[in-house]
This record gives sequence, C-alpha cells and structure tokens, in this order.
Amino acid sequence: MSNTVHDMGGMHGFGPVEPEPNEPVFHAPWEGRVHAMQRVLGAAGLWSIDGGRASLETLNPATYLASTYYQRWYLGLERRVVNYGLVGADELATGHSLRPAKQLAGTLTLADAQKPPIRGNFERPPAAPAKFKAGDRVRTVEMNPPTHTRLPRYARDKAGVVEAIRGCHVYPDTAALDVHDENPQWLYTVVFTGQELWGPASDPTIKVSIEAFEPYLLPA
Amino acid sequence: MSNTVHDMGGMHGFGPVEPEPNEPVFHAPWEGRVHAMQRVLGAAGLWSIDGGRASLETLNPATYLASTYYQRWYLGLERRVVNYGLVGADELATGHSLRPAKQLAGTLTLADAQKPPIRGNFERPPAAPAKFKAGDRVRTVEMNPPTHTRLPRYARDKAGVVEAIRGCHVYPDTAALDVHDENPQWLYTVVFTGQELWGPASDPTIKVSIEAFEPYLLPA
Amino acid sequence: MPDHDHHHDHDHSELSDIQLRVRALETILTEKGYVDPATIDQIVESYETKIGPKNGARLVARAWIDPDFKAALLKDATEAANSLGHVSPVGSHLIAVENTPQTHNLVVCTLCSCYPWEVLGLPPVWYKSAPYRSRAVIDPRGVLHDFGVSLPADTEIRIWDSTAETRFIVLPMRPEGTENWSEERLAEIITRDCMIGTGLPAVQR
Amino acid sequence: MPDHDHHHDHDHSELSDIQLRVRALETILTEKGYVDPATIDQIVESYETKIGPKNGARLVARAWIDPDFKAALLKDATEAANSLGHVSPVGSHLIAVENTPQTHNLVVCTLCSCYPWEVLGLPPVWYKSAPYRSRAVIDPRGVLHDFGVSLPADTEIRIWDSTAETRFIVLPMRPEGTENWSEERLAEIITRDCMIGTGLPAVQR
Repeated sequence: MSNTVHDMGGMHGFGPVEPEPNEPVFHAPWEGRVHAMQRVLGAAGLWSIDGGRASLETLNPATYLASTYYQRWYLGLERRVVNYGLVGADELATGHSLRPAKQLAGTLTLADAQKPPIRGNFERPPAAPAKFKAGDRVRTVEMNPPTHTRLPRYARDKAGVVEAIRGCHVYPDTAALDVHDENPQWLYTVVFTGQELWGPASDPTIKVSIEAFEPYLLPA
Repeated sequence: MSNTVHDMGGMHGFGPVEPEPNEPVFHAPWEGRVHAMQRVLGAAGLWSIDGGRASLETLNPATYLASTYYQRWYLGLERRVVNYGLVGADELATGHSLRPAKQLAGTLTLADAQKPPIRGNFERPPAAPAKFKAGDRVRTVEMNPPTHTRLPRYARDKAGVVEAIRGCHVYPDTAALDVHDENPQWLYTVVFTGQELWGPASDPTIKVSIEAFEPYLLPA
Repeated sequence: MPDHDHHHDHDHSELSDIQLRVRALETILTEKGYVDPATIDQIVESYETKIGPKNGARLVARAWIDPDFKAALLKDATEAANSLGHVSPVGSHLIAVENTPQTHNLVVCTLCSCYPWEVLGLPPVWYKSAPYRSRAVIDPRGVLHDFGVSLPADTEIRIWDSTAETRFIVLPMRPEGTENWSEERLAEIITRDCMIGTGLPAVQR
Repeated sequence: MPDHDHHHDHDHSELSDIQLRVRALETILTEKGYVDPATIDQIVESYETKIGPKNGARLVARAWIDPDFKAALLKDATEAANSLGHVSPVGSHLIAVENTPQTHNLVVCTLCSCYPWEVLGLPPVWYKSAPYRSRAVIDPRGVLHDFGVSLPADTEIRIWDSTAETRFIVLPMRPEGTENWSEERLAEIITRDCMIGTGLPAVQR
C-alpha cells in the first residue's frame, strides 16, 4: 500500500543511526536462507519485484516496525508462496509438503547460482516520447492510492526540476498488482530543494532527488 | 515530535475499525489508575496538556504502535514524573519512595474528585486582532519541526477555507516545550476538500476540517 | 544484533509487566504524598458510573423537541449544555455540528484521542485506535462500512479532525416514526456512536 | 480485550519462532522441488564471500587515477564497470555521482532498501533501518554526525532517494596525500560508507 509505515522518509522519532563495525553479511544463518529462497523463487516470474515489495508493505505497521529486515522478507515471502498457490497454509502448519508441486516456469538452478548474480533490466521500449526533458520545471501529483506506488509521501504535490531522463521502465504501480502489467513509463531524476519539501525552516543546503515515473509528474 | 507515527491521518494498512459492543470504560483496573494518576498530577501545572501529548509522541514508533492506549499513557506519565523530578529512576526500580517529595503547587484532592470533572479553558486574551475571517482562502504552511505541533502532515501546504474563528488559545507548539510559554494564537476551523488533500482520485463527497492556529496559515 | 532486535526486546520489557509497574508507580506517588489512593478511586468511579454518553443524548433529545434549544446548541454548545443545569458542567468550546440530508458529520482525532468527555464519557478503544485515526480522514465511507452504516452516494461527508482544544458533538437527524416520543424515550435511541458520527439513530419496529 | 492487544499478541507469535519457520518453509519448498538446498547454499556463499564493496572500491580507485575512466563512469557507470572486465557484471542503470568541494552526495532508499548490490554487496543493517531511511532526506547533517562526519556548513548535500530500479554509487573525493599511491592502495581506503555517502576516505598518518 502507498501510505503505510514503510514510507518513512521525513519521519521523526526513530533515534540515531547505529553503524555496526565489521558487521557480517548475515546475522544468523536463517537470514541467508530467506534471502536465497526469495531469489530462487523470484526467478519463477510469478510476481514482480514491486509485488514482492508490496507484500512487505502490507504487513501490519506494528509488525513492520517490530520486525528486523529479514523477518519482514520472510513474512512477505510466506504470504506470496501462499497467495500464489505454491504452498498451502496447512503445509506451513505441518512443516511438510502435503501435495504435489505446482509447475513453475523456472527457478534459479545451482548452475545459475554459481555465476555472479546480475540484476534484472527493467528498461522497456516506450509507447510514446518522453513528455519532459532535463531542466523542465515539474510538480509531482497528489495521490494516495491504497495500492503500491514509488512516489513517497514527502515528495507529493511538490515543485521540482527534471535533472535527467533515465529511460523507460516497468511501472511499479501496475506491475505490483500483476507481473504482466508492465505498463512502461518514462523515468526521471527530479530534484527538490529541502525548503520546498520541508518548509522555510529546512537546512538551505539540502537538495533531494527522487526517481519519478512520468505519471507522477505534471508540467509546472 | 511532529512527524512520528502518532500523526497517522491518511495512513494505510492498519486494517478495519473494530467496534466492541458494550465495552467497559476501563478494560483492566490498572487503566483506571493510570488515567486518574495522570489527572491528579496534571493539576500540579508542571506540564501542559501538549507537553503530556509530546511525551507519548516521542515514544519509539515501534513501541507506540505495539502499545495499547493506556500503556502509552503510562509510559508517557512515567517519563514525565522522572523528567520533572517527581520520581527517580531508582525509585521506579525499587517500587518505593527513597527520598522526600518535591513541593508541588497543587494536585487534585478527594474533594475536587468528588465534583464532576470539567475541562480546562485554554482561551486567552489576544495580543493582536485575528488575521483571517470566515470565508477567507488560506494555505497551510509546510513545516516539519522536530518538536510538537498540531498541524497534521496530511494538511500541510494545502489550500483551504476559513469556516470559523474559534477564539485565541494557548499555542501547543510552544506550550508543549514549556508550560509557561502559552504564546496565545488565534484558532480557526479550516476546511479542505478531499481532492485537495488526497488528490483527484479522492472521493469527491469528502470535506475535512482541522482546527488550525494562526501560525499554521498563510493568505491564499 | 541488528538494532531492530534491540528495540524489539526493549519494547517487550516495557510492556509485559505493565500492571506491576502501574502499581509500583502508584505506591511511590502515594508514599511521597503526591496522590491519595482514595482520590484515584473516586476519579475511576466517576468515569465508570457518572460520566457517559447519556449526558450528550439528553442534549440531542432536547434539541430535537425544542427548536430554541437546538438553535442555542448550534450557536454555543457549552453555554446551551450548561443552561440545562441537570447535565455535568461542560468545559469551554464544545461545538455541536448538525447532520442534514445533505451532510453527514464524523469526528476524529488523528493525532491522539481528543473527545468531548463531559458529554460522551471516555472514548471507546476503537476511537483511539490506529485504524480509525488513520482512515477517518481519507476513507470515511470505508470506516462507516465497518460500523454497518451506508450513506447515499451523494451525501457530503464532513470530517472534523479535533486538532485543538475545541471539542465536537454530532447532532444526528431525528428519525421518522418518533413524532410523539417523549424527550426521555428519544434519548434512549441516541447512542454514543450517533454523536461521533459512526452511527445513526434507529427506531426498533 | 482492546484490539491493539490482539495485534500485539499476533505479532509475537509471528516473530518469535522465525528460525523454525524459515526451516519449515525451506523443507516444504525442497520437498516440492521448488528449491534445491545446494542452490541456497551457493547463493548464501556468494554473498558472504564474493560480492562486496571491494568491487565498488576498484571502480572508484580506477576513476581517481584515470580521467578517461572517470568520465566514462560518470557517463554510464554500468558500461564503465563492465568494461573493466574483472569486477562482477553490473546490471543496468548504475549511476555514479561525484562528490566535489561544493556538493556531497548521500544515497538512501526511504521506501525499502534499494542498493547497488553488485558493486557494494548487500546493504548494512543501518542502511535498511528506520533511523536512516527516515532521517537521511530531512536531516542529512544529523545522519552524517552519527557517522562522525562533519561537512562545511556551506557544502550542498544532495540526497538521492532510490525510488526506482536505478542504483547509485558515490564517487568520493580523492584525499590529499595519496598522490603517488597505486590503484590497489587507493582501493583500500575506499570504504563502503564512502560510496554510500556516509563516510569520507581517510589517510592514516
């Protein structure tokens, strides 16, 4: 969802950042297992990267904040394997498979895993020319959809400037709901002053940019 | 603080409202004790009603969401009795008074408690005439102070209309920091359309008003 | 350990023993003479037995049968309520807002739990809950649905966010079929939820 | 029971037995043939041993000594990184942003934890934490203070919120006193935090 507690840019009260010297990649073996299971199943193409994010964002906010990062990943993964029919709630309860597997289009194999991982490419052919160019003044839209979006609350209905066009990419707002609804949109780096975002009392030396899809922008 | 999770107007993800038929006034005896202790000590005038609110808002957001209402009241009260020197952390640890009491200006007595409770009056003489009148178009300011405010995030930097003047009242933003800094300000009911607050996709039949102090408003 | 784990454990010890901690605090405050347990008892008893939505219901019932009182209530609810004499005294800046066929009013406090205690008693848990506080201002029809209330699609919904020390009570519409009812009988159908805006007065048939 | 208590208890059972639940899920997925434990082992091992900030440090060190490579990196970091051949292949839309005496760059993902895995490895816990995600965009100097970094008062701080599939790596300024250093020696002072923007390369004296 769009306005859950995951959208925390500009919130107060969480305390200082606590760097951890020499921190391990995983703090417990189960964290690594969760990370890897997510990658293996993600390759099956049942959900998009944004569908995965949405499954974490829709956790109850109290659960979201009380959980560690990989606890959230686990809870989101558990939801998805159930929602997409890969695993039944009865199987989670017993801890064993109780019926044959569903056929998957493909998951990550050992041979795949032995190669260095490389991120997916989310760029897609555009359906129309880009509406904006570097230097254009824009205003972000006001919107509060109950579904997934990547326009943070703090950057809605704000005046900014397009700094760069980043190509045409899978649109998270639709792809989160349906992996096949890629609905590619032009993507821009849009810069705001701290004072535009936070008001006249803001540190005047701050500028913040977001990566904004074209439907998030209006000419200004 | 202003942008902690207590400022939850417009957030998603908390689930349905759950009415509780025939609910008791207090769900456990300790809830009533917390409520009453807060009232008794509040009468001592050490902190303002907004100082009390601020002590709950500065709880860690995960604690805030994981707590019930009276758990938050208790945690806030505990903070205040310690911060204002009424009780020491060592006393809380042992569960007994370890030193003489501080002299208080006055608390609620049994005789006071036997009378029906009546809310305090927060209206104060104005230092200047009201800047706005009913019907005036205004815009709320953008501000994100790290201290207490009563201008919710969802209603910042939005165009609205003054519907009524409600008098000149103690200003929460300063009184939260110092009970003596009442800094009275004119108070207005300001109305916004749902579409102004939430965007074009909002239910067009919604109007939302806030009670806005004059420093929250600019002419529009 | 990730710092979230730290917070998580900390939260736990903060909450698990709440009863013991409240008792300890009352003991300390009593030993110091800051509070008197009899005063605490008295306050709890007042809220449990004396101060409740019946006070508000009497105001609404009177407004339904007495146009002058209704006008006074809508002009200055504090003064009107206190003029009745027989309800608890009401603090300053109580504001009554009237439901009409065109407009339905709904009261919320998104930032905490502001509520007109003197006329409605202490607020219910749901009023103070995150689902109500978060959704009332953005999805009031969804909230009303949770209460089984469905309004015509073209009714304007006016949400009052109680962000200051003004307090709001909704004056619901008098239902049909109550034309000859007494003030006392009318008061019985005016529930707390009707005066928050999450309910409508209903006539049992 | 208030509904918050309900949620609270629920959250608890959701989290307390996480290790057991992860093991159970892996068992089920393995029994169904969806995952192969050896594949899981391999992925974990890759992240623990192969993919880390050394990849990014090599890019920065090369940019410091080779102006043409620096220009290529700032133009298209994905292509420049892959042209080196000896670092892990980098996915599309890696963007390098250059610190200057006028501007300091800081990367955050307020909405989740987007991070350039191929060049920096998996993000540290603090990068994914609420304190960092919430404050980086509103109080970057306060965040830098938590890392012991203090910038001149007039330095512009540019925060990059990674809200899409573009990924950012900060190209820090080469510190004085490293004029004759080899590429390998330079790479050693280019820490992960330098490439997020929460650290500055330091020369031990």
